[in-house]
Amino acid sequence: MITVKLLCFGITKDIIGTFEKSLDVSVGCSVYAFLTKLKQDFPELERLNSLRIAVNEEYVQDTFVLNHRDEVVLIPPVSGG
Amino acid sequence: MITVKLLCFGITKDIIGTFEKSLDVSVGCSVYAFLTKLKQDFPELERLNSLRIAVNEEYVQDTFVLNHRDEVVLIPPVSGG
Amino acid sequence: MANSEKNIEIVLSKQALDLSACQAFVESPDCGGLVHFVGTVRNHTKGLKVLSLDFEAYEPMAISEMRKIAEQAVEIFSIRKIAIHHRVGLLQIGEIPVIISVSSHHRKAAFEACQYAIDTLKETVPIWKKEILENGEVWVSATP
Amino acid sequence: MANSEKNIEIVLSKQALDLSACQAFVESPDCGGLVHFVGTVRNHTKGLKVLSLDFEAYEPMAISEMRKIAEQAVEIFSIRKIAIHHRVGLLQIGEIPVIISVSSHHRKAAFEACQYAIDTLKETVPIWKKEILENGEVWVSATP
Repeated sequence: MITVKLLCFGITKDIIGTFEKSLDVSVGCSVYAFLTKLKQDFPELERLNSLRIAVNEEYVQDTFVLNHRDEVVLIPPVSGG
Repeated sequence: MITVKLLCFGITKDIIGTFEKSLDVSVGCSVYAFLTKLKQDFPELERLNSLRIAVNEEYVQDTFVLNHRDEVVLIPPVSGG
Repeated sequence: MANSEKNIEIVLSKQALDLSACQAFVESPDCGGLVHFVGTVRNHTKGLKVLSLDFEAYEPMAISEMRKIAEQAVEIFSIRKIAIHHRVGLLQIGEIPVIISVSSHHRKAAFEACQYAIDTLKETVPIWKKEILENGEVWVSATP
Repeated sequence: MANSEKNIEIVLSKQALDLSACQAFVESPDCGGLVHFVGTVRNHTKGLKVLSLDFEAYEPMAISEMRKIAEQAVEIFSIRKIAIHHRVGLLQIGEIPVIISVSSHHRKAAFEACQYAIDTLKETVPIWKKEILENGEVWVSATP
């Protein structure tokens, strides 16, 4: 297992119930697999208009593979400006 | 004959040699006839990229007929902004 | 020289133009987007060094033509407010000859209206600028 | 939090944004046209009265995404300078969440680059706003 840091912004902080948490995931876990598991645990995430993932301050694709100590960030629909 | 007031802005003031002058023109004189005469007297006006006429603070067409005491303004290419 | 209505402000002035004043005029609690165009005096033209610019206006008609542009912009783009401020007299490099400010519910309309207004101003408003160069003076755009 | 290069200035700040500072950054003696987009907090949304807006950012990434937009705008539109300033924290009606300022040799490019920057910012920069309404709070655009 590896450990990643999950950060939750905007509405995802309300859904997950915390801003930051540490999560253990399998070695080789993709962003897709990570999100699938997270949506099982927090079905309200399915209601969002979109949900992107950033790892270490960059947007990543579903196929991106997580590494130990990655900072994984939930990006619900942005609304700056 | 009627009398009109001619105002010359921008480069036309340099060409005509004065900012304001009083001119006598025939009754029924069109802007076209007025300009034709003016260009005969001041051939340098032909060098301008454009020359529009305003009468009493409004652009007018060549067919516009001048009236006594009209304020006739030479509008060479504008360059505001 | 100033003239204002509820949603239009036209100024032709010998004094320095004020972006904050334009911002204050157009901002409105029911608008989300403001766009300003600010002209500045460039230090060169066609490879020649410009020292200063002298702006001359046929003042009453310049004001009425600026007002027409503002009214058309409100009509065409359904914007909320528009300010058009133009300077006359001698300006140094970096000084501001024109500010056009627009507020709108939708920002796209604000951008379009602001661009329409400056494009049209440069075609129809009777204002002329003379470039003061190192070796003489030139009325801009007057001759080929 | 500020970060600047020769032709790009990115600011994410808890303090009130300053249009004059943006104007001062982008103005340049070789440019004739400056365009500013200024966002303001609207007093209504979908028929509901808005009391205030709370802006939250994933700060390091918000800054890097704003910088990417600025770099792309310089690249695509060949503009001279661009400033992107965004506010975070609680804002009242009429306050300014964002200013984007662009200078360019040609004004058309300045308009296009400014519109590109605000359109893209609203799609990619990780900043979220919560509307504080009379009867509750809503994360904007989060859910249908």
